[in-house]
Amino acid sequence: MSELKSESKLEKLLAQGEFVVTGELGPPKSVDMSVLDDKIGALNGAVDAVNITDNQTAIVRISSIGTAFYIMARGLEPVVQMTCRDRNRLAIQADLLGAYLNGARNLLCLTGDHQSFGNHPQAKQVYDIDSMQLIYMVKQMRDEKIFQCGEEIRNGKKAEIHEPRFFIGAAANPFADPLEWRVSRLEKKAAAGVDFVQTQCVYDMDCFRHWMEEVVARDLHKRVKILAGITPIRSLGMLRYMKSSVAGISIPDSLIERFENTADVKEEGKAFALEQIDQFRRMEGVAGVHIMAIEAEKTVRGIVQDAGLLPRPEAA
Amino acid sequence: MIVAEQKPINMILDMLPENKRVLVVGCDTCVTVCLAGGEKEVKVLTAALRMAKKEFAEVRGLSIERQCDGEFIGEIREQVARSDVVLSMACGAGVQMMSDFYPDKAVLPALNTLFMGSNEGAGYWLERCLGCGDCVLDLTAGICPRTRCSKGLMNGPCGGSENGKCEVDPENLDCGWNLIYQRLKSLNRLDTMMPIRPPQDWSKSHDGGPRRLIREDVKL
Amino acid sequence: MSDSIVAVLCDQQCSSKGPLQAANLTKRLAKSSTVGKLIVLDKACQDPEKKLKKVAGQKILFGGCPYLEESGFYSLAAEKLGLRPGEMLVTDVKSSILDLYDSSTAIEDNLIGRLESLGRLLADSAGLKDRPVKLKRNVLIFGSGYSGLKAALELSGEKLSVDLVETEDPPLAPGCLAEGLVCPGLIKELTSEVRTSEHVAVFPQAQMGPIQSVEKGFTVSFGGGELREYGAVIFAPERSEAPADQIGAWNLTQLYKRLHERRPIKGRIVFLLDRRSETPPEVIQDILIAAKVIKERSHAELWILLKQMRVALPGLQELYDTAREMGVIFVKYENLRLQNEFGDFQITGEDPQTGASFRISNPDRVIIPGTSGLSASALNAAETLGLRLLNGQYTQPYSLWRLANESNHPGVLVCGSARGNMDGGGVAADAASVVQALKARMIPEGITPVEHIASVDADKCVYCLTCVRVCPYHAMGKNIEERVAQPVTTACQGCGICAAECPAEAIDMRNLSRETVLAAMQAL
Amino acid sequence: MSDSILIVHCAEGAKKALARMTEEGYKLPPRFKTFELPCTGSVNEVLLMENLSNGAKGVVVLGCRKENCKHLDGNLKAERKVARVKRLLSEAGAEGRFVEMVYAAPDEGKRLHETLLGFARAGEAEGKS
Repeated sequence: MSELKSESKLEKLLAQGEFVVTGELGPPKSVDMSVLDDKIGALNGAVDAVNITDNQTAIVRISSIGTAFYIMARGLEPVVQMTCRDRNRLAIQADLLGAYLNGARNLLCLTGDHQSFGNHPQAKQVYDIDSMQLIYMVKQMRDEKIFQCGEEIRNGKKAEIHEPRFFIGAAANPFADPLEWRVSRLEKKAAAGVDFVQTQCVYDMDCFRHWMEEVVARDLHKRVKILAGITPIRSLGMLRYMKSSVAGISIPDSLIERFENTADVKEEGKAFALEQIDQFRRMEGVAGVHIMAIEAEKTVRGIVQDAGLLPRPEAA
Repeated sequence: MIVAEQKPINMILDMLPENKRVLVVGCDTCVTVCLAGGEKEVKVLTAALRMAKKEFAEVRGLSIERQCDGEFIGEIREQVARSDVVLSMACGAGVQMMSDFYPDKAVLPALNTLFMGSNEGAGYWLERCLGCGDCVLDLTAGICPRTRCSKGLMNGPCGGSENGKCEVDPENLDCGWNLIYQRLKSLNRLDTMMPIRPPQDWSKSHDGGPRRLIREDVKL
Repeated sequence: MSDSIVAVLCDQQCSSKGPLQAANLTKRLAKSSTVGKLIVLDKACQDPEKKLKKVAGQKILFGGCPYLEESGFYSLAAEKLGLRPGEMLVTDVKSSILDLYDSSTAIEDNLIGRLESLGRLLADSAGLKDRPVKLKRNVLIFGSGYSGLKAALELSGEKLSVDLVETEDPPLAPGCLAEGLVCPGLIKELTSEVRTSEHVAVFPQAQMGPIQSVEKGFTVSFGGGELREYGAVIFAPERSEAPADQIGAWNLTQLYKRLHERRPIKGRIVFLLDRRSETPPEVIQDILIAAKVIKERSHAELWILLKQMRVALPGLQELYDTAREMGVIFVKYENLRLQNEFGDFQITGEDPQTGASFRISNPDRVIIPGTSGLSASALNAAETLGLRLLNGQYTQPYSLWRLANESNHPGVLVCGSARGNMDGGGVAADAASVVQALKARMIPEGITPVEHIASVDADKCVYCLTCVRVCPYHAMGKNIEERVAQPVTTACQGCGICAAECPAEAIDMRNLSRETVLAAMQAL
Repeated sequence: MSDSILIVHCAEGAKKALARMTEEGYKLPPRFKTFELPCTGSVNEVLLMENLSNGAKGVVVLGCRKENCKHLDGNLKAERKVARVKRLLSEAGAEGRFVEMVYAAPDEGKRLHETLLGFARAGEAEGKS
């Protein structure tokens, strides 16, 4: 086992060769803690780490870092999501120091949804740096112990260096265009220093398999842990909406047909998720799954249970 | 060229003081070419103000070569002196030059200045340059990622690129990075997309404060 | 020439109004700044030469009834008085002034306003001094089908040199030879004639770029970047028929092919017309000819089902009668239904005139004409050349005011299939009419620019190219050296669209400048 | 502001439609003035606005039937100009003035007459209210 880069439990489990399961938690839009507590209850013990989204789809919510502290206090390991939309390089680095200080160890570097999709479409976007540059910046902070500007991370010339050490994640989308460049984009992220990626939710297994084959052919799975994305299907409307209106998601017609011809869409959705987990476990290069049950965190435990992935392992 | 569009007349009327003498001044350069503030538009706006519900003591119109150059602004000193308000149909640069020159007059903008862009055919203009002060077009097949990508990304397309279009407007907006990718591919230069581009030096853009260009070689 | 305008009005009371109060009008016109003199003529149509001799050489504003214009009176008068275009303006006074208003007291006011208004236009106009431009004496023909070949031969007979361009293979008449639609013997004859003609050069599989209007005709770029100049262009591309919309049905192309190959067509044959849209008369004519051939060759039972039954072409009635005599069954239908149950095919409908319903059981063949239009490659070519398409199909805009073979490039004529669905005879006639139009353009005297030609004020032009983009005739070009827009005077049709769109107000129409027009409108 | 209504018509189909209208005996009140241009495509916003600001009650742009413009689409170009001027007038709050686009074929004398009189009536109603 190679030397660990951080104190992250997620990193340890992956290093141990466990098939990891991560979940996702969208912070609420108010400081009503009961909602948050319900979600925490649903995910606690069902997954190894939980992504906390950062103003997802550009809608204002409790901050990712603030929520991360809250769930850590309740025994969950967070993956802090960090987008480039709302902060410049100063704010991002400052927030990372703060997050690390309070115990966050996993970071997911994202570009972030365009503000026009959210509830403040008039906002000025930042995009001072992009996700690739963010990955590289966090890696530099950890491995070269410097800020983006090149200064060392210490309080004074004679002070000791104390750098934040994050387990660096990113997103990967095998389904967006130009399709044939998507593996190269992952390669670029690997070169920038990413440790793990979570993919866009998979519905088109052929397309995903094709992407994975190319990933394996380039040995990228040895440099980057790949967690395949799953969003359980809860309704036909959701499936159709994603096909027609969400960019970068591929949904084959055969899947829509399958769900059109089923009596209980929710049950079928769970069955499909289980089939997928089964296929991912047998697929070379896939190190785990990332279950994005958006506003349906309750369903996660059942899926993980039925997939035979409970109880979750402990880090050695 | 600088592309601009006219403000709705009711908004122009809101900012004009009543019963004053108004001078509408067009600009014969960029805003003429983008059909927003040339001689023709001066006449249209002048006629509209004369007919407007708000009363003015007088509305006259004229157009000068360039409102971003004092040489030409100075030529209309007399006409400006005979009016109370100057309604400039130039870009923001022209409006400001005009008010610098005539500090005792109210100088008001009749246009919204939009972007630096190209004419893509009759009635269609497209933003093509951000004026970031740090051109990378040599690396991106002559297509500006900062302008043509909705997020101004520097390291390739995000996950919102579908069928060559940007998720921000999948009907009408090309994905800038897809354009770059396709062009680099046809030039057999895809390798230029692989190196990680470092964060941009935004100090060369407006973030470094209002930019000035001083060239010793052409100074008097 | 004196500056003052002479107004001449005809006062023959052909219209219902009373005589013009000439003295009164003259008195009121005396205040006019533009009209210096008023002459009221009795019966202007009868030899005005003598009466107007005194004012010869002055600008004349002439008003009378529409008859004067129709009879060519004005051009005759202008000629006799030695007036060039721009020195005389005519107006249809009788219908547009005297008849337009119901209040007789208002007539005088309106007449004065009208004279004043037109007087201003005339005062500021200039006599045309343009020299006619001689076009280059060579022609480019795109397409080597029947009409292209026919036109090439006719033009070569006029000692005009012709470049014949074909994009497909073989280099001459590929479509005709492939389909065998037009009599192959004739095609062979035409192709061999073209091959031996010293005036026709054939360019096989040529790649062409956009056509550009220039003073002496057009420039066309070819594949290798070569730029050639022509006096005129004929666009005679390939046509194709869409397949019939019913499975198992034939379209006319398929039918002709079988007829041409002399393969038997027997049994119960149904021509089903007006399925999607009204069938044009020439198609009905085609069908009747085909029906006649089928009847002559076999004992077929022929039905022709129509919804519209328009009889418009001369000779169609005759054919129709003949066909009836042959025993072809004509039925006019409504509420048509096609039913196919396990191979049992039924056509049922009602005759709206008699109210009787009819049923055709198990026809051996249904023939449904498909919509006919330019082939995909021909449409592509039209787009490349910069020709405007009508309904995405044909290059000749449907307009009452345009000549039948004009494209939106003045001097680029369209021919044959580019003008729609035509039978063989129609194509031949079309080729001939194109050649006529072209000869008229290339007369030795050359062509004179139209009166209201666009002119660009170089000082005001900002070279934004708006005019170049909006001109429907591609008649506005760039003067690269002077960096201003420059009209191609032989292509400009004087519509004034460029002047209206120019953001710098740099374009004026000759004899119709914007100041004059506004002043004239104010005079009303 | 006078009560005159200026009809700017093209020299092709619209001219013939006007002639047909008078031939058929339909008459216009004297407040209507007509002016001929080669094509309605040569009408622009300046021409419409200056006529209105110089006192005309309304301007009617009278062109050929839509697909029948001699100059391909001059009439459609005019329609877009008319639409813009309508918007400008309403934004400026220029009450009581109007601009309209009318298409007419040479066989539509009666319809044209009704349409034109309609504008005059609408204008009067507005004036009274």
